[in-house]
Amino acid sequence: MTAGKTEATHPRLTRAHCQHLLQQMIRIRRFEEKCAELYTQEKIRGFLHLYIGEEAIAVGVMDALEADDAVLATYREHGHALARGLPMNKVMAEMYGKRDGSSGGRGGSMHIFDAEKRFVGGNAIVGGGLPLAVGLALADRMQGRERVTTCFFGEGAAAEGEFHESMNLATLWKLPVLFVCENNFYAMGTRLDLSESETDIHAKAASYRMPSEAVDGMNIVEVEAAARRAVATVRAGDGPYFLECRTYRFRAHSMFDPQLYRSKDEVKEREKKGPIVRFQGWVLDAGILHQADIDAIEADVAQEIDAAVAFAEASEWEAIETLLDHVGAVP
Amino acid sequence: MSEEITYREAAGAAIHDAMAADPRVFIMGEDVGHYGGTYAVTKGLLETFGPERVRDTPLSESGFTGAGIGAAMGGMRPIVEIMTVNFSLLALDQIVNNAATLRHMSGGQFNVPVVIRMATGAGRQLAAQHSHSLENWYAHVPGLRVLAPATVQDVYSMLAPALEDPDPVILFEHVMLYNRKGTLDRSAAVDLRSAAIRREGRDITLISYGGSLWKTLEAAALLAEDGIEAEVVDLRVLRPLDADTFLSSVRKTRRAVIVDEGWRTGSLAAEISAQIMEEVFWELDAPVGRVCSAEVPIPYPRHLEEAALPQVPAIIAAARAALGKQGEPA
Amino acid sequence: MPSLGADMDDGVLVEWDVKPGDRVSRGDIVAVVETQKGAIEIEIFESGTITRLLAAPGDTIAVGAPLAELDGPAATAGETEAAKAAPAPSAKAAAEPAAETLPERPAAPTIETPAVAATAREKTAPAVEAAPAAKAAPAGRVRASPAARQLAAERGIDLAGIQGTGPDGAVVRDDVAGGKAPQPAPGARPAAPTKTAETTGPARRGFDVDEMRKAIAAAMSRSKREIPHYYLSHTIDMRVASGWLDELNAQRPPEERVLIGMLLLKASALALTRFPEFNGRYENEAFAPAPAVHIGMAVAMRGGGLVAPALHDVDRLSLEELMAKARDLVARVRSGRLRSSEFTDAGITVTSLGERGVDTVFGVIYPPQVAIVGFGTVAMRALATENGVDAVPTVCATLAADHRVSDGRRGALFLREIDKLLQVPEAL
Amino acid sequence: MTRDQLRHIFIEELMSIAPDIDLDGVPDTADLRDAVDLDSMDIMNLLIALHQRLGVDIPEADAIKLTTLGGAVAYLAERSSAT
Repeated sequence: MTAGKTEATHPRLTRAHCQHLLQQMIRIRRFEEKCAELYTQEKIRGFLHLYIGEEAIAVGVMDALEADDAVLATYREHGHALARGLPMNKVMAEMYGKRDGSSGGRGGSMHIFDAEKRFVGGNAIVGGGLPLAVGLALADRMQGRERVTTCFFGEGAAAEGEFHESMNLATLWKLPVLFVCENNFYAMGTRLDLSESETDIHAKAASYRMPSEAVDGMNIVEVEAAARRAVATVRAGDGPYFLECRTYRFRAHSMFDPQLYRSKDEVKEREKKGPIVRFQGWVLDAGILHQADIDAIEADVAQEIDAAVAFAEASEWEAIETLLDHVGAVP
Repeated sequence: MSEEITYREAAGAAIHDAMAADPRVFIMGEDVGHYGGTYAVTKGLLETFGPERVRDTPLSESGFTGAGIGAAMGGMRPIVEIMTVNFSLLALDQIVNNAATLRHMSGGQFNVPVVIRMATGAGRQLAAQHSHSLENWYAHVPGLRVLAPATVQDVYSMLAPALEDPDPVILFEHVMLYNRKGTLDRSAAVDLRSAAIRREGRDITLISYGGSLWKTLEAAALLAEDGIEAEVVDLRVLRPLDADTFLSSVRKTRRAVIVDEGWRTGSLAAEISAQIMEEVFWELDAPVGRVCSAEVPIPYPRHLEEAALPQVPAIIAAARAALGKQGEPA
Repeated sequence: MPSLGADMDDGVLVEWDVKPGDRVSRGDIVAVVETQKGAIEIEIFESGTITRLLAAPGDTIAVGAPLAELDGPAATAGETEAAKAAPAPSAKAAAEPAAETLPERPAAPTIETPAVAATAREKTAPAVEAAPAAKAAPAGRVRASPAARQLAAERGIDLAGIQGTGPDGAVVRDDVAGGKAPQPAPGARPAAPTKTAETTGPARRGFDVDEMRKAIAAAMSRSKREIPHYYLSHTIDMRVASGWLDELNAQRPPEERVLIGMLLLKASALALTRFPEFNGRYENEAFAPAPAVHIGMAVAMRGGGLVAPALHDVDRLSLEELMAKARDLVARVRSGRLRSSEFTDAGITVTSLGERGVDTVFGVIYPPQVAIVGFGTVAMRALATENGVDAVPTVCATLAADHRVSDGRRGALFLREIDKLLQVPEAL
Repeated sequence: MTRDQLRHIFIEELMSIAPDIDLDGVPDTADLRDAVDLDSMDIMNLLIALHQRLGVDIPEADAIKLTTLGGAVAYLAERSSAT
């Protein structure tokens, strides 16, 4: 992360910053592609929800945050973990369920945590993280800390009571929460208009008198700019902020999903406007980056992934004797 | 120094003293502030500590319970008050899926030092949505500590260690106890591990907790008149259960009856019974008895409510049956 | 199964004294049943021929359930009882499907009982259900608690020979540990010949010391809680009575001798005919005088505990008859075998300390009785007599009586009446 | 009749009258009324049983001689040889 970037409410699109943004998105993309491969090899089990197509949001928002801000995400959180700065080795080992994973292997793909990075999961209950974010922000407020708690969730969460309860509480108590809704238009397989009477998600937040806006989540520049504005507002003590990032998931909901609910053409059409392809095209066209830079990024990332796989493979399984560890402080 | 106060006052005093002792402690919940608490436990706290630390919440059990969990993770020591255990079902997701799991899911990186208090139990003719005893639902969940203080001393003294516990604690206050008077020594410390022997006896072990404890003690007193000396175990802590205490009592008496206001099926009584079978089967002289609530949502009319709940005669009958004595005492 | 007390719900059949085909008459002893209070002989109140036995030794039978069928002129006890017993949920043992191992016992008569019981159990659905009701042990398997089995296995004791005092008559640990109950292995008591084991066999059951202690505790607590006792004491000059008795006994073989206690009993009985307010029951806030003089004779158990079975119509018995009855009663107490009626119908208790006791005994009334007469040891004591102070045999008679029913004045007259009667022993 | 036989008979009758007592460890010289808590009715029953079984006459005044095991055997030996 570049020093001083959060002071600006607009991203400064320097070569270094663009390279950073692109590299983060490509890291996530290639990492997840590798995960899908490893899943078919049964190295990764359980549910595996891929973020492919939505990378601009995690990368764009995360860049607007400080090191001591808290981040909560969902079960589709590999991208957020990597963007937040968790070492890829630990994330990959967690995907394997190994001892050196970010949660010691206990959580797996859906429950990546890192206390040092204030990355508070990995919550696999839709909407379940929102009240926690409200509480974390409440603690900051009561203790006089100017920290921001950012909570990522999908548009499916807007149908949950916890979403509305949290919107209300955060605004009522003017808590420093940045709500980031990643609206990929499908709650698993149910299209937004089949599940919501009001499909304009950010309008729901606005009804709680929360500052709220919708942005193109496939455009990392727009996401980052909006996130910086939002974070500045929240950090200033003006209460919560709601950012709806409209996006699209290119892969299935999880690995075992034949995608009966949408056509291949629809996916293809969307992929053409994917966040990486768009940003990469733009930086090349604008002459900010060159193909060689991109090749270098790809090479870097490939190396990092190979190392992460090797790390995860080499890591030990937790001993059965430790089964009951981490249930309570006092066993 | 001892004082004679009600359970309600003791519960309130515990919160007051905890808040006075530690600025991280605050209380939040429906009507805890301006209203003074549904059961008047928090009366007067708003005036003393202000609205930041005595925080009225909207009727959003999941939202504010989750917020309490989050605040605990953020370094505070919240006391979340949920009006009744029935309403806590709206917060079950936060308690079970978050509070109880976060430490484990995160490989021990995060912990949730929250205390969630709630009223439980029947006896006030509040009918089927305000009267149930679902303590066992929480006692089922690893990652939670579940307390059921039955005495004035316990309801006061359990709060401080509960707040010191790095993990979530659920604290049940039976509605029929609030007006009960008892002796409180504020300086006495209690632990959050042990069951208590409230009455010693050699003939049979009666195991109970919370509101049923007093009925059980009453039954034990009546049994004594009939020459039956019952030992009464107050579980105090419903999770983790202090099996050592009740098992060693049953080893002594060789007979046990469990009095539990929860419904019989899948009850805490069933769990205790199973543990007795597992651990002391060969030392038993009678099948383990259970006195539980009837399998019906708690009805409104007094006579039906009373019929649905464990009562003294039923406890006596169960104890006598376990001793091979049928019918009414001589 | 007759009810032998309000607190009796069932009994365990110990033995049959009759078999199908036997003719029985009213008053015959037909069976022995074990209860909380000991083994009790069951008298039959009908005459006829036993046609079949409905229960086997070891069965727990609910009060009201039939034990046997009788072929006779009137409606048989069996049939009457059967009708009464059917709806009782606890009447399980009687209909327990044990027929295959007990061929003399047809399963037919109350075969529907288990179903009735099960239905009743589901429907009642009350908060209590301490011990699941459906639990009659399979025939041939002794119902014994795990603790009892464990101890029996450790000590090599056969559970089948032990009478249970637990739920539904199950053998519990104390029944095994008690040791008093049957069978020390042969040779465990080398001085004792084999007849001992037989004598102490099936009939020598019960009188569980702990249970008895509890029963006494309950009755005496109730007595002291409910009955306002008053106490009187009076020293009786026994010169005439003992002199007369010594002379009598000197002439007689042992079986015809009379103990001095019989004089005391008989005198008490005769006195009671004049003072009926000391003989009866106080129940439901009212006193009902007893129609006859049945006296509970307190008999101490070795090893603790006591029972006070009734001697019937003491006022009408000769001293010899009384002695024979008392001897029989004590012998049966020793062997744990008492009759049902002996437990229930005494109107007063007399406790006598015998020759090795102390001077005075103040009794506690056995509810619902209203009085207890106590006699200390008959011994030589200093007494002012017509000759001055002399050493003479005396006995201290006491009365503890229920002040709700009688007053001290009448009590005093009652004790004096006993004194008076003892001065004319030949009239007793 | 030998002393052993008499002893056997005495114990047998005693156990029949009072099956609930335990003679283990009771010395021959012990007063049975103290050692195993026999009362006057028990003694009376014992006299009767011995009288009937052995046919020996036991005057009331001699009852006291039957209150120890040793004394009883000696007494019975004396009386039964006399007849």
